[in-house]
Amino acid sequence: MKFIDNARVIRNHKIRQDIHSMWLESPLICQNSSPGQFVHLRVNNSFSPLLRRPLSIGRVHGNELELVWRIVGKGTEILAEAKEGESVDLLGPLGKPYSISEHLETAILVAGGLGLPPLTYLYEKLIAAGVKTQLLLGVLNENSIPLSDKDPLFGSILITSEEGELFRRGLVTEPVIDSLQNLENNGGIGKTSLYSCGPWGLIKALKKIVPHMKLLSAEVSLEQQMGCGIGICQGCAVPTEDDNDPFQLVCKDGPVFPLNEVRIPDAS
Amino acid sequence: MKFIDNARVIRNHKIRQDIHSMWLESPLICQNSSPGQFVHLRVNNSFSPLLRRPLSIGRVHGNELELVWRIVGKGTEILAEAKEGESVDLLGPLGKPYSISEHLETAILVAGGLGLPPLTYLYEKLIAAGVKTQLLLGVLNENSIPLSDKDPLFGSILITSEEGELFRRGLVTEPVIDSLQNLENNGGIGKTSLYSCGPWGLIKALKKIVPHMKLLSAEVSLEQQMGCGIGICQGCAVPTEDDNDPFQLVCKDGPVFPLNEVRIPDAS
Amino acid sequence: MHPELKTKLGSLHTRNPILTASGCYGYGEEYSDVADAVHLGGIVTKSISPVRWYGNSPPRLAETGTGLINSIGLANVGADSFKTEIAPRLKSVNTKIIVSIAGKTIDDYELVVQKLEDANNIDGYELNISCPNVKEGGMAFSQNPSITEKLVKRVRKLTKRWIAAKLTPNVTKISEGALAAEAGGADAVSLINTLVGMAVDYRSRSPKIATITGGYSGPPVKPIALAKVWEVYNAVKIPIIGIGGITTWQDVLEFMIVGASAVQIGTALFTDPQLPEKINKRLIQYLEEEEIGAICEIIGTLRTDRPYNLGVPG
Amino acid sequence: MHPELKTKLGSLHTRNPILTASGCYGYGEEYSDVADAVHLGGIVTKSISPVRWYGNSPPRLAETGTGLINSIGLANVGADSFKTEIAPRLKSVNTKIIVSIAGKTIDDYELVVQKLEDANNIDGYELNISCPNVKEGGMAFSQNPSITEKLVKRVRKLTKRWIAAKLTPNVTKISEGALAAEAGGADAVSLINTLVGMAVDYRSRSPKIATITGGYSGPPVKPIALAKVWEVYNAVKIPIIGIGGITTWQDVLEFMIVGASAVQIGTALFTDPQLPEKINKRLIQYLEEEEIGAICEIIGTLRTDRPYNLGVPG
Ligand SMILES: Cc1cc2nc3c(=O)[nH]c(=O)nc-3n(C[C@H](O)[C@H](O)[C@H](O)COP(=O)(O)OP(=O)(O)OC[C@H]3O[C@@H](n4cnc5c(N)ncnc54)[C@H](O)[C@@H]3O)c2cc1C
Ligand SMILES: Cc1cc2nc3c(=O)[nH]c(=O)nc-3n(C[C@H](O)[C@H](O)[C@H](O)COP(=O)(O)OP(=O)(O)OC[C@H]3O[C@@H](n4cnc5c(N)ncnc54)[C@H](O)[C@@H]3O)c2cc1C
Ligand SMILES: Cc1cc2nc3c(=O)[nH]c(=O)nc-3n(C[C@H](O)[C@H](O)[C@H](O)COP(=O)(O)O)c2cc1C
Ligand SMILES: Cc1cc2nc3c(=O)[nH]c(=O)nc-3n(C[C@H](O)[C@H](O)[C@H](O)COP(=O)(O)O)c2cc1C
Ligand code: FES
Ligand code: FES
Repeated sequence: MKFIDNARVIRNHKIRQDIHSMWLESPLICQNSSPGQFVHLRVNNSFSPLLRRPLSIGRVHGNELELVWRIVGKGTEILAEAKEGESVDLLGPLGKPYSISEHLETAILVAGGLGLPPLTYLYEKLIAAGVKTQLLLGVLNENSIPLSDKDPLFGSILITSEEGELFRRGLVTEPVIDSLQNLENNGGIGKTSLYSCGPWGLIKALKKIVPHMKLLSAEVSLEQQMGCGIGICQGCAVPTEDDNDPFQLVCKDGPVFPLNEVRIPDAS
Repeated sequence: MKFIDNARVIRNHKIRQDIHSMWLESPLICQNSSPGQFVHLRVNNSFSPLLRRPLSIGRVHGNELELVWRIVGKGTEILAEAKEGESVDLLGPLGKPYSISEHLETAILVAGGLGLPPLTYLYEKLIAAGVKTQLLLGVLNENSIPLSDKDPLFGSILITSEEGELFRRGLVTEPVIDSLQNLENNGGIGKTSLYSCGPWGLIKALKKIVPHMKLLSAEVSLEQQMGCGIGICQGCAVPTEDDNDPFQLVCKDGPVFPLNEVRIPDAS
Repeated sequence: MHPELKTKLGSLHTRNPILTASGCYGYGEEYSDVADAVHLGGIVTKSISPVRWYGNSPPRLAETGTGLINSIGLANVGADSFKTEIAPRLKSVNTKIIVSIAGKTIDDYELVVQKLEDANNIDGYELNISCPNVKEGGMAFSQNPSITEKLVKRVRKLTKRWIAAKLTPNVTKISEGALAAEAGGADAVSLINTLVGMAVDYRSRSPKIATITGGYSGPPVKPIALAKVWEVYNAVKIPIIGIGGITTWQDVLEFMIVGASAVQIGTALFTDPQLPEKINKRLIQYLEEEEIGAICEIIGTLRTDRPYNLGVPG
Repeated sequence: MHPELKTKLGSLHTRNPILTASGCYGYGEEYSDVADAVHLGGIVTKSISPVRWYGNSPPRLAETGTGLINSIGLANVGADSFKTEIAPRLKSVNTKIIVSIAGKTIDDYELVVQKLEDANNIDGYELNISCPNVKEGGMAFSQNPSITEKLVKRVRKLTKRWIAAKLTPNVTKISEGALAAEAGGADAVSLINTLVGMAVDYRSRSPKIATITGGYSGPPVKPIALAKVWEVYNAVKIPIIGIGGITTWQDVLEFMIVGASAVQIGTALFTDPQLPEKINKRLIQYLEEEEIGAICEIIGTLRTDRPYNLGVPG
């Protein structure tokens, strides 16, 4: 079931330069969503910008959900101006969520930059379900962390940063490899799932690491320019490796896909 | 000489529902303009809205000029949001001003609604020059007076209103006829000019009244959709009664035209 | 008295003038969670080809200004799946269902009609002879009036159902194509399909969609669409369905004033699937205020008798 | 090293790739109070006809969305006044001057060229065979490739000056017109002129401009213009001047990437007469940042080798 809901803005604030977080009240969407899904939202009542914007559903607390985004263009810019008490038109929840096996014992969540929001949602859900969960975040530097330092969750995340001195220096794939190898050594790898959301560079790196491990599952989230957001327009197709079924829709078949089914774009 | 000037907003406030007044600092335009001229202004730095908006130059006090407008669409709406200290891109002064004969002794200024701003400018200039000047304003009701009740000028204006009880009830043409007839009776009509700015209905009415009077001159201000505002695009043409020269440009040949040269549109 | 929104497209009567454009409302059911078809004059399905088509390489969409460029390439389930899996369920979709048909050859169009003739819940066909995103057929058909006429004629022979021909604006004279469709026996013409458009990423110097050019739609095409409808209105007698950039009730009135008997909304549905319902409400209100008894009364009522119709000042 | 903005349009060399489009910068002097021509690659004058034309009935302009519809109808002073009164003064306008020519017949174009051949301060001609706002000639000429070729050929015989043919986008295949212009001996092609468009006032049910339809320009036409330039770039060898909806330095790069050797800015000048200067500054900055020595290097460098070029995520 999908809904169009005029969700009330509870709080909208800047976390860092260009990164914003908004909490919205939407019982309909909160009660029907799972981590990995997204909303397709209208930033205003006009048709300028023309299309809705897709944003991952971040943490869900009761009837409130969080969106976290980077300002990249006019849509995200307008959204940053929404005031408390105003309402935002959400279409959702959309797409396939991360899959959680009943055999899951350990989860490794790997976020690259703005890939964090769906994984914070997943993190809180897995922790509540008693799954051993590690949340890793790779960023360029302090200014690209999509979470406030003061956020209760902040301390639970292992952050690596390519620049700067405040966090573990390097790529997020390094602690990922460490963790996976530990799990392999202690026999836990078969009950471990890897969940990721981030840029192509990260997906590429995971594609090199993961096939050598006997994980329960490995899933990543993709992005693509969207029209409808619900599987109608066929606009958000991404190619598969399967010639008999050459495309999948990010909005409907994804955004979460098994890592091994994802085809890296020619251009990246 | 025309200028593009980033004029600083001194004050921008709502006079009434939908009617706004803004004072801008622009030495270049203030020092080079005359009543009846206009500025062509950019309401923001984007090309949405696409074109500049023409607004009459209202009162000029030193290096500051007043604009008064009614919100009718997106351009005037955006302009209403300009904050003190921000700057507005003005192209001006543009067009031909009201002409002031050296023989002028008495002036009758007839505004219809939002036609008032250029006539307040003219009024102050004529008064300063010692011309006997009467400023008449016709409005639909109290809510369409483009001047604040608290404005020092307010008391100097004879207001007629089609609805409501606060002002002389009726059309502004009635006191105009009275004044003109008085002037005719006392022999002053030959040294009297009539200046007007307002909707077609007013122009039509004046066209009926004025030809019977031996005025020094009678001029009205026209509006037309504009492109360039400076005589390049030929977009703001209005038809004349002269087949050998069938069009005039509001932005360049006008906006002020001799009343007898104005052709009333077929549709009105 | 409640004003009438009903309109007639020849033998096809709809409860209101707002249909959904092909490719923008799926096969009819997809939006049912969020919008009720009872508010629609009709649904034009995604174009159906004889067999399943996978569509073009991604990226397939680029937003540009307030418009959209798409290069879906007519990805669709194919006539057999549509007939067996989807058509039966359309019974529950409470509006007229027009099946859009696409093909690489004239035979393809015939094939789809033949396959669907005994399927239920279909109120008519719209022949998409105007898609700019396929290598064979598509737009090329409606760029050639004699092919248009032949194609419509051959389909006409196969069915008693209502047929519209959907025309491309990417031509010198769209009225020639409309006349050809009329001569071929079409009940109506739908226009416009998308304009050939292009977007470039200057950083990577790549086209923003994989097929380089695509079909341009949305608010920026409205002035062009209005001009095309007006041109066709002055040429043919069959009813016209106006399409292109509609987002408001005023847009609907404008299309009808220049000669459309109904309209389709496309791109704007992605942003607001409830738009037809909202527009119809406002149309009713407008007709009431203006004391117009039925929306049909405004079709083709453009006033062309006022050469010097100065809009301003009021 | 300072990057080069110079570009070549065959024998016409300009100091930068930004020209002003016909009809949007007067005859060359009008904007001199507020913008210095030294920042321009060139000025294309308002189209000049053999005698003075008064233009169409008003209203002549309608803003629609972020676009503009105009129906000026080529109001201009005529070749004689231009020659005797204006051309001599253009000496003080420090940039290349291209005189745009319009006519109702091929003879008209010849007549204007004959009148202007011994006028000074003219660096070339642009044949406006694409105006949608005149009853005779105009757009109809470039809608017919054989007329285009004949017209260009006849003008070519009369002058050694540089000639460009300005083409209409209101055709099925613009490259046919471009090939015809090339065959006729044009030094370059300019595209696009305006698209036929229409705007309606639903209240009065009147067209917003007196001629009912007009020419649509501004940002909404950019995707269409880019597609046309790309089509022509793949067909002809002569240089292309890209026109349509340019408002930013990125737009200029996009047109050049798809094959334009220079561009013209039209409608946007009304809003910002200083735009060419601003854009050139930003182009220099971009070339510096990207370490590109000359803007010419980017002409026609569209990458078409990446079918699955997924733009997102970064
Ligand atoms: C399933 C999904 C979940 C997402 N979740 C998040 C999130 O939680 N936080 C976040 O910061 N971003 C997220 N994104 C990316 C986000 O949608 C874009 O940053 C946003 O649409 C940009 O809009 P804009 O108007 O600011 O930018 P513009 O550049 O003006 O947008 C132009 C067009 O491109 C589209 N677009 C631009 N970037 C992207 C992109 N990366 N993915 C898809 N479409 C894009 C826009 O939707 C719009 O249609 C997600 C994308 C997808 C597909
Ligand atoms: C010389 C001149 C002086 C003017 N002085 C004043 C003034 O002092 N106070 C005031 O309130 N209004 C004045 N107007 C009218 C004012 O220009 C319009 O109200 C304004 O342009 C509307 O812009 P918008 O974006 O709000 O409306 P929209 O309806 O969104 O505008 C759409 C387009 O129509 C044009 N347009 C709309 N109405 C008019 C109009 N009446 N005249 C010309 N173009 C119009 C706009 O400029 C724009 O290009 C004047 C017009 C002219 C020509
Ligand atoms: C994503 C997308 C897919 C489309 N698919 C089809 C299609 O399958 N068949 C068709 O005839 N038109 C198709 N169209 C064209 C629309 O039906 C419509 O003619 C066009 O978009 C103009 O209307 P609009 O501006 O309201 O979108 C498609 C348009 C879009 C945006
Ligand atoms: C008001 C106006 C007048 C125009 N006059 C002419 C003209 O005289 N000759 C011509 O070739 N093109 C004329 N054009 C077309 C422009 O030169 C240009 O081709 C078109 O507007 C597209 O560019 P743009 O989107 O940058 O405006 C005119 C355009 C406008 C808006
Ligand atoms: S966005 Fe329309 S199918 Fe995915
Ligand atoms: S607005 Fe361009 S000539 Fe008057």
